[in-house]
Amino acid sequence: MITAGVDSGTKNTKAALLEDGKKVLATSGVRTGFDFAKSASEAYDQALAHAGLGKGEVAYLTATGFGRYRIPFRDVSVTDITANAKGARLLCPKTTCVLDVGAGNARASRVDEGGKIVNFKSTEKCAAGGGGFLEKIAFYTSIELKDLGDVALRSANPVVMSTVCSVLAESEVINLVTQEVPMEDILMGAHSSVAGRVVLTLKQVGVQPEVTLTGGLVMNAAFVRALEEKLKMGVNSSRELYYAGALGAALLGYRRLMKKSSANGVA
Amino acid sequence: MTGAYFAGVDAGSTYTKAVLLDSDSKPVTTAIDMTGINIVSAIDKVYHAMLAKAGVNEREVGYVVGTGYGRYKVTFGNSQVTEISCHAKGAYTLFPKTRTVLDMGGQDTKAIRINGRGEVVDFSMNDKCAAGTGRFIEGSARALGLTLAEVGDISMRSTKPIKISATCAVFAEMETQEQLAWGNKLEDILYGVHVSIASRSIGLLRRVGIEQEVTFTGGVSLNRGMVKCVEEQLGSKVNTNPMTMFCGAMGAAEFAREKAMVAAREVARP
Amino acid sequence: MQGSLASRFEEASTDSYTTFGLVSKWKQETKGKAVGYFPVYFPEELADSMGILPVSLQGASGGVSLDMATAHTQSFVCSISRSVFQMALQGNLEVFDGLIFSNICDVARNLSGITKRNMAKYVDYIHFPVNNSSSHAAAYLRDEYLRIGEGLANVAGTRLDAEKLRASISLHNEKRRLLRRLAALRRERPEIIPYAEWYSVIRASAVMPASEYASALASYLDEASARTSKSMDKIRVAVIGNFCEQIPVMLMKVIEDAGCYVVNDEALIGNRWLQDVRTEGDDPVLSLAEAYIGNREPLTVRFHPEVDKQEHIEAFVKSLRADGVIFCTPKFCEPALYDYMIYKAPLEKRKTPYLHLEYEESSSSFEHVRTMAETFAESILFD
Amino acid sequence: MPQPAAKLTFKDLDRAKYMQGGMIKEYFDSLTNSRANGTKVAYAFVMANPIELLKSFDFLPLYPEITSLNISYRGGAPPLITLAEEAGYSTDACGYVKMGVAATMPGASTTIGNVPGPDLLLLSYSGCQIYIHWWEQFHYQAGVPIVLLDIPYVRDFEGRVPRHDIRYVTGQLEEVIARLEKASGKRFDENRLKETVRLSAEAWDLWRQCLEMGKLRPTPFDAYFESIYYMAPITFARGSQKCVDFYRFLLEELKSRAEHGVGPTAEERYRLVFEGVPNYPFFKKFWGLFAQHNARSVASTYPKVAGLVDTGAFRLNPDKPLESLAEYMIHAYCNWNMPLRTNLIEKYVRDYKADAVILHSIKSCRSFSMGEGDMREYLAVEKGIPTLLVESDHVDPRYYSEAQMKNRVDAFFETLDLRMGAK
Ligand SMILES: Nc1ncnc2c1ncn2[C@@H]1O[C@H](COP(=O)(O)OP(=O)(O)O)[C@@H](O)[C@H]1O
Ligand SMILES: Nc1ncnc2c1ncn2[C@@H]1O[C@H](COP(=O)(O)OP(=O)(O)O)[C@@H](O)[C@H]1O
Ligand code: SF4
Ligand code: SF4
Ligand code: SF4
Repeated sequence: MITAGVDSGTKNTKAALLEDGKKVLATSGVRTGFDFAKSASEAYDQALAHAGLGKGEVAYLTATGFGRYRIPFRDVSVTDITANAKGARLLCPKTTCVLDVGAGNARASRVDEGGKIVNFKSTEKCAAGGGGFLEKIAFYTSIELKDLGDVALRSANPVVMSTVCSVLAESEVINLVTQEVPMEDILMGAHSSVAGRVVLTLKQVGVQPEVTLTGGLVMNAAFVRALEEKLKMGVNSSRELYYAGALGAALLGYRRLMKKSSANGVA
Repeated sequence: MTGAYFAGVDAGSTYTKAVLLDSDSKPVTTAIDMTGINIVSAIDKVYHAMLAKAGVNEREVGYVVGTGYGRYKVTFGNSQVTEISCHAKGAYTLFPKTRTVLDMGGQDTKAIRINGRGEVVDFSMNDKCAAGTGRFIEGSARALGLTLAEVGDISMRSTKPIKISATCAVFAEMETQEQLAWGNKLEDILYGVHVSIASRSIGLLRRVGIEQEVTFTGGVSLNRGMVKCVEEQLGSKVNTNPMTMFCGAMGAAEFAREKAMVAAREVARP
Repeated sequence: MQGSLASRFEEASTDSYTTFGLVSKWKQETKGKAVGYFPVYFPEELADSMGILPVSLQGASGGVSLDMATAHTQSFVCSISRSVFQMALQGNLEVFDGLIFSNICDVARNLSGITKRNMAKYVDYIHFPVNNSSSHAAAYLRDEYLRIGEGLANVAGTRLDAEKLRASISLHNEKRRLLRRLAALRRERPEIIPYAEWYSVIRASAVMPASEYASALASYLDEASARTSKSMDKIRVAVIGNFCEQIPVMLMKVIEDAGCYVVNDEALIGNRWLQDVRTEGDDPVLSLAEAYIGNREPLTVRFHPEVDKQEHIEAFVKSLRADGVIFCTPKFCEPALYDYMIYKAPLEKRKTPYLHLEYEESSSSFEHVRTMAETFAESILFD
Repeated sequence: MPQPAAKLTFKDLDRAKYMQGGMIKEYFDSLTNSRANGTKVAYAFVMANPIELLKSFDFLPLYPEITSLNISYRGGAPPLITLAEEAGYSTDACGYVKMGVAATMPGASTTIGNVPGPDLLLLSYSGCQIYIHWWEQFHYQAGVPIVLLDIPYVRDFEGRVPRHDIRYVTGQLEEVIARLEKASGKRFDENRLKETVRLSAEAWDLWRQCLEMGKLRPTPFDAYFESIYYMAPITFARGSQKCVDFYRFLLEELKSRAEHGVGPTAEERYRLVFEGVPNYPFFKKFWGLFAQHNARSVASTYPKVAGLVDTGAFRLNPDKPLESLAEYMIHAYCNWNMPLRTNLIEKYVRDYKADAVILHSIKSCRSFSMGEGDMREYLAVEKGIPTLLVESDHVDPRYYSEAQMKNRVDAFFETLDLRMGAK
């Protein structure tokens, strides 16, 4: 049985197709525009095309993410925290802590052996810690987003950035550039500062290995390194985990269908 | 005295602005560019672009005053003055009846009260938080894919503003998206954004005490929607014109002119 | 007819955001006086017995712009203190003949002084004892009540009268009894009253004249008990932390829609947390003071040296049969933030799920909290 | 008349600062050794604590506020704040509380050595409500008993204190004595208390005389930045001969400074009154922003948190130790309502002939800061006194931005210059 998950984020919309709650058939991502529904169906169509499947072959579609209520073709919706936790466990079964870091903010959750969320927390509203800040820095420094992390990784003496406010952090970055601090040190400092906020949130829910990172920042090696240094432990961060939310949604859909059919007596 | 011209350079968090005055305090020309990551080169570029536009040689400039966040980066400047004094001076030069100045820039909002000679009597700024500044509008504009010039005008079409409580620039994008997702009209959301920011800056103005006339300066004074909101909440007109964005640089240039005069008098004295 | 009573409470409740039209109407009709008091507690009987209507100032719920308050207060203080101050400055509180503050937190303490400085009106402040185990506390509070009583008597142009006070105490005992009935109904059958409606019923208790409120509440309880709504598969939660600044009504809806029955919260807790006050004895002011001192219900802003807050929270959750606790703390409210630390420890030990949300009375953006609340419900309902 | 041998400089006349440094070090050492030598440690607050009572039962008082202050002065605050925030304390909570609870958490390392845990928590609830919440944190963390003294707020706008307040506090002091007897296993010795109170009274009087040296023009010392050092002994060591000796020395030193015309800045261009808790992580830099303009503080409210010594509001009296202590505790600076505090500042401007007022508002402390905006409004707008309000924090470096602060201070002096020139 094939189920689908669509994760409608503020920046990117991701879709995934899953077979029998186990096998990943396809994933895809597009930029979220103004029309959540349109971006969602684009991402979904792309995933279907990758897998060479038609809409009719998908038994159930679960929506998640910021725009979950704006996807008219969903069967059900769940929150991105639940979906990411499920997705992380699907890809890394020993996961205890899940960190989902997207563009806007970061969410940390801790799950028990059964995969049930026992505690979760999101970064505080004031002091946003997320990928959006890094995007802005990329914009300012005219470095491509995908190269940002690599430049930062060359740093030997990352600067310490103390501001809580990301608006003012931007001007701190500008100040540092003016003081001719090497670009890589500034960038690594910026990555560390986001990682610091994320780790703070994770510590509030309680850190236990294994920690799995999901969301857009798995694409950023410098962020992963900053995170590992701050946590003093390794973090699962394979690229597939970018789609954890969509995959988790698909998995939850699968479970729900199974429950329904067993309730109906159909095995 | 070497030069017949006087320059002010305002290196702000968002834009770097420069103004050239002649010896009668008349603006000769202005120049502006994004400050961006390299403030020193932005300053250099803007200053030289201005001179080129005016066809004035660097040696003809008698005195340069730097202001704004990057005032110490105006390496060729003769002295620095904070942008509070400069905005006051600039507003007074542009509108001599000014007694209260509201300056809204990229990450700072300032309220300044001045006396009949254009001197600062009292001032107040937003606290160490960029909530409620021009950056919020930039964020909303970005979320909506609009230019800065458009947002204000669109907001003016609103008949029924949506209440926006957050004025934190970091959450501007998210809140704007959220309101859109709930099917609210673009102009109503934008108007709500303007209302909420205007009310914060009126609070700052009240701190220093509002005396007529009020002059609105800084980049946000170009935003007609914001001008309207401020006027509505104040219950009176405010002065703005295309030069008010350059007010800080204008004030700096005026300071440059005055300082050069004083220096010249001292030299002239045997 | 269902709902007409509810809408009466809703009207009284929303009227107390910014307009206070019902207060002026009452003053006109009775030629009485009115005082406004800042949360969380005020000995209403004292005012009531002198023909003064005591009204709780619960903030403007986002109904005013804060421009004047911004001129006098920094941005890192809570919204209720700023909106009440704004209302004082811009004239919404003109209908009151006096304002009374008390020692619930540093913000409220200093607010009393700056309000006084900006307002030509009777402004006073009650220091409620926190050393409730001291043998001197009751006598102290009695004297403090007498001092306030004098101020109120000046406002009303009358004198404190023991007989009238006793009568008012009886009336308020009745009101408290009804409020306890409401709480029991909420605990047993949360499905029959929407959260926001329940809230407005409670908020009205701090605005409407006591006798009018008591009779309205009695009828409401009969009407609501007769309702037959289907109980849904939702989790039962207690909301903690909103004892002073009020949760936006929209946020209540978000929490409820996310799959939670809120079976108890702390909104206006100071107005409903007292047990009955003795009516016998010859010093009713002392009785009033003793009821306060003797009360052992914990309240974040009412320290009691002999009450164990951690034991309390466990017993509280159990008595409510709550599946979890949602801490809803006002932004910048330090008392709530510290109690959160005290309360969460035993919850963690007992594996009682909890969630922490922050709000401001003027919040207009709820997507973030919706996701949190939904996840919370999902994490309890599903595995 | 003998001539001074050589011209004394500021450096020669800056000894008191080092003396108090030595006293602090000695005090911290005694705390570190308290466990080993079996001394009982009572946690107490700076504002309005009856240290004299504790001393007469041989309790060693520990002030977490002073511990936090010292740690942040040395730049050690961030790791402790992070530790507390990781445990769940909010960024909006008072930094002192966060540092205080974190300093006793496992895994904490502080820059001032080991901080012993409390045997007793003396809660003088005066001036700051957070005191209650803070002690509750310790109480639930470690199960230590709280001994409470509930001090009513000075709520009358003329500053009058009702009789029942004094009765209530004095009555509680008697109850506290009984509890301290139990906790220490020692009997109360009234004569000892009287002697301690006498020594305190003497130190208070000398300290008042020091503070009033600010009335001289030029002032021989900076009544805000230097007072931070000078106020330490009166806070933690009063009731001892050493403390009396320190203030006697300080008074002499300040007098010689006046005589030799030396002070903390090259000259005295501006006379300022300061209000608010200083910014400890950037203390010297912050001071520099003013010193660079040759501005000196002539009077300030912060050094009065240990006691409003120069207002006549209290006077310790060995013959009436409990009652006079009660009055002392009621008149804590933050226990005064805002109009009283504002009037005091205005009076300082008059009495000390100051040019301007600086309000340093800190985010952590609503007790101090809530209402400073209104103070500014009153002083600047209603009274026309040049007043600058700046915001940062006393321990959390995240709330201090150098560029922004400098901008505001520089601009303020630019305008002050114009106004003073116009005069
Ligand atoms: N190729 C990439 N390289 C580096 N960083 C990336 C890349 N793609 C996305 N990101 C980071 O991920 C963030 C977006 O994450 P995502 O999870 O898609 O956001 P959301 O779910 O909130 O829409 C961006 O802000 C950016 O920092
Ligand atoms: N053409 C425009 N129309 C409307 N608003 C503008 C325009 N240009 C700039 N702004 C506003 O001005 C702000 C920048 O103002 P500015 O005074 O230059 O700031 P700073 O001095 O901090 O660099 C921007 O955040 C934006 O909101
Ligand atoms: S602007 Fe910065 S400091 Fe202010 S609320 Fe937003 S993130 Fe926080
Ligand atoms: S909301 Fe909290 S901080 Fe604000 S007045 Fe109430 S108790 Fe005090
Ligand atoms: S709130 Fe202020 S007075 Fe209270 S502990 Fe914190 S810093 Fe001290």
